[in-house]
Amino acid sequence: MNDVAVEPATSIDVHLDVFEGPFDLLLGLIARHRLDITEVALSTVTDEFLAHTRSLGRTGELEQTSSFLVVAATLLDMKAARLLPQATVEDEDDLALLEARDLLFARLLQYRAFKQVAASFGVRLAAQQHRHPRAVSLEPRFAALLPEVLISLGRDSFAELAARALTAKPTPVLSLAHAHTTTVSVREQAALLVQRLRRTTTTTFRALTADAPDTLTTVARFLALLELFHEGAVTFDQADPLGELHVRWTGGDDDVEVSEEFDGTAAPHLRPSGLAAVPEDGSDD
Amino acid sequence: MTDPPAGYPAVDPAGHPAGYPAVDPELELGLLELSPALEAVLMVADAPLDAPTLAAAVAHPVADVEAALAGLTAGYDADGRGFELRNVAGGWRFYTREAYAPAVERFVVGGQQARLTAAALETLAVVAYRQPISRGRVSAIRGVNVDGVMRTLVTRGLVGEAGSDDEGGAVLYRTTGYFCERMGLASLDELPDLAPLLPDVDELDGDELDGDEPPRERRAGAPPEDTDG
Amino acid sequence: MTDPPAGYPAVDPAGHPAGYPAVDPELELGLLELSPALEAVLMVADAPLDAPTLAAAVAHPVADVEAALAGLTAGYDADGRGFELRNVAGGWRFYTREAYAPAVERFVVGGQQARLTAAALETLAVVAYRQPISRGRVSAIRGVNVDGVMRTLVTRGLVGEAGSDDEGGAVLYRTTGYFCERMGLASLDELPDLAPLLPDVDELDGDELDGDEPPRERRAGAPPEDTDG
Repeated sequence: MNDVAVEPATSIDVHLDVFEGPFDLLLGLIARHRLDITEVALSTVTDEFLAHTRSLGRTGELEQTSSFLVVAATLLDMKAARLLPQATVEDEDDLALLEARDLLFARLLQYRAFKQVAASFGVRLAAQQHRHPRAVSLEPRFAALLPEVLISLGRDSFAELAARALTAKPTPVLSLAHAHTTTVSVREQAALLVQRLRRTTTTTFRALTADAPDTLTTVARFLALLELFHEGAVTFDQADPLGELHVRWTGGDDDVEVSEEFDGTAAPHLRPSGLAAVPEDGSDD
Repeated sequence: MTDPPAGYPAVDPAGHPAGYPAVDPELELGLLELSPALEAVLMVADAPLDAPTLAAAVAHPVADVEAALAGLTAGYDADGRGFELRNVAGGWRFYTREAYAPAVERFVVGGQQARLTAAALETLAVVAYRQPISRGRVSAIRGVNVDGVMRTLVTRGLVGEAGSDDEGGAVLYRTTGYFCERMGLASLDELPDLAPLLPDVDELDGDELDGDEPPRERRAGAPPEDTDG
Repeated sequence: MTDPPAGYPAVDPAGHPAGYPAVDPELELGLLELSPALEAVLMVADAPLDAPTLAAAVAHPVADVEAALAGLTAGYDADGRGFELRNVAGGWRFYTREAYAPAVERFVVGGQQARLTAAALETLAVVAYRQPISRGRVSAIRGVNVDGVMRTLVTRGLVGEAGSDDEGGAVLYRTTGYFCERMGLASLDELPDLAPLLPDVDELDGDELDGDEPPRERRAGAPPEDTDG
């Protein structure tokens, strides 16, 4: 049982190695820039956030990356939206983007609130620890009067209790049940998109993701597309305000190298997080 | 038995004459003096005792017992005793006073609890304010898997299982009485209000906030809820 | 710190001015008030403590401690508290006052004490399957301090001492015949085998199982030899 000190009440200075998930990291980055939680703040730290998500891959903790990807996708979404012609909200996708943005803000604020009360819990627990409850053995004259002990457990339950106590990490039976270890590589998805875009030149995001077998693949393609945009290999366009997002290939015939930004080198695949290997923050045990 | 013994405060929240509940002198025959009887019982207890339990032991009405407990508590405070009587987790128990912790801790060695990590504290805070709650929902709020941390909290006795979700059958968690004890709370009602820390979120559907069904996030494919099946 | 807090008797058997031992005001700086500090230490003490032990805890001279103890004893008596401070065989300890024994007895036999708490049951289960075992190891396995719970189990006669550790000399505990009786077991052999209930041993990181155990026993994941035969 390691004894990691309780963080101080204002604990938002960032040690990137010990962040507690994507919200924690985002809050930390925003605090480091001394910003309030605003859209500007989010865009300011988007690159740093992505850089960190990338480094997660490098350190072989890619299992953790998927929870970061959810946040990364929204951040990139927001960034991409700012690159597009401004218009009023009509389209379903844009509504979804606004919704995702608001949700991200709300969850950040919620997380921050819990982080604050958690710090106050820590302070309180530490203070309370110096008030010691009386717990002494009964004076012998009273001990003799104690009624017979009632052990309400049968022997099997008793054994189970012992097993639980002796097992620090019970195997997560339920999560193993649907553990099919699919992995999705952003790089591979990018290669696939390049192939298709070269063939059709113009298409839509909807079409490009229509055959995605799962949501993780959709995310990977989305990220791949943004990478390609970054490389100048595609442009985005909307025929009418907030219409379908059109993707146009501008990359020519040269090879387009999609960086390993999201895949990392140590563990080049994204894994859905519903599996057994969900990030553990078990710094506790 | 008309005068209370010296040393008991002449304070009585219930408005009785002198720190002791008003009992008809006739009826009082055979009854134990309430305040010292309570002191005696509390002295042998190794857990917080609630007023009804104490009332049964001292054979006085619960309301009188409650008044006497308040009187004792105030008296120990006023006298600056090295111990105090505290109402924690729904019951009363003797504790050492914090100011004398240096002496107590020189004497009690090895009694220190390992401190909780930031991860454990955050998880505990979420459970405390959103109970009963599944691990998946705590994960969604914290953005990380909480299985290991939840297990630690259960092992430490701060959190316990509280049945399962109606829909998915996920195990629900709640804080325990021991949590209140450790926090020095009489009940969960004493937790500070979370609302002032949560500006502007009321526009959002609470369910979405808890990460249960955020459509966008679903699409993104990563909420860890399904871990607990 | 010239006036004693209210509630302390202005009686001082040692002849000091006002219930407190005479301490040079210069030296007193940074010292804890003696009487309440003693009350605090005595409140958590399970066994009678002699004056030198108390003096070490409160960091005051032994003579002053003795005077203060006498003062406290006299004060509790004069106030008619439900508890008293008794000097038994050279040591001091809080006891309930005889006059209130009926209330304490009603509490003790009142049924509250018949059932074991969840913490006590779990500790008992660990002792039953890993005996003989030290308190430290039970603590490491459960992740919490088990001193109080182990004391309860010993008081209840379910667990007893069984010699001491070869290395550190820590006291070892085992279950008693009374435990078997209460569990309805003819002998410990009748405890169900733990092996099928434990996950595959290879998957377990021993360090997480219980901090300080030797690897051999940790890996075994089964009751110790003397239990199964």
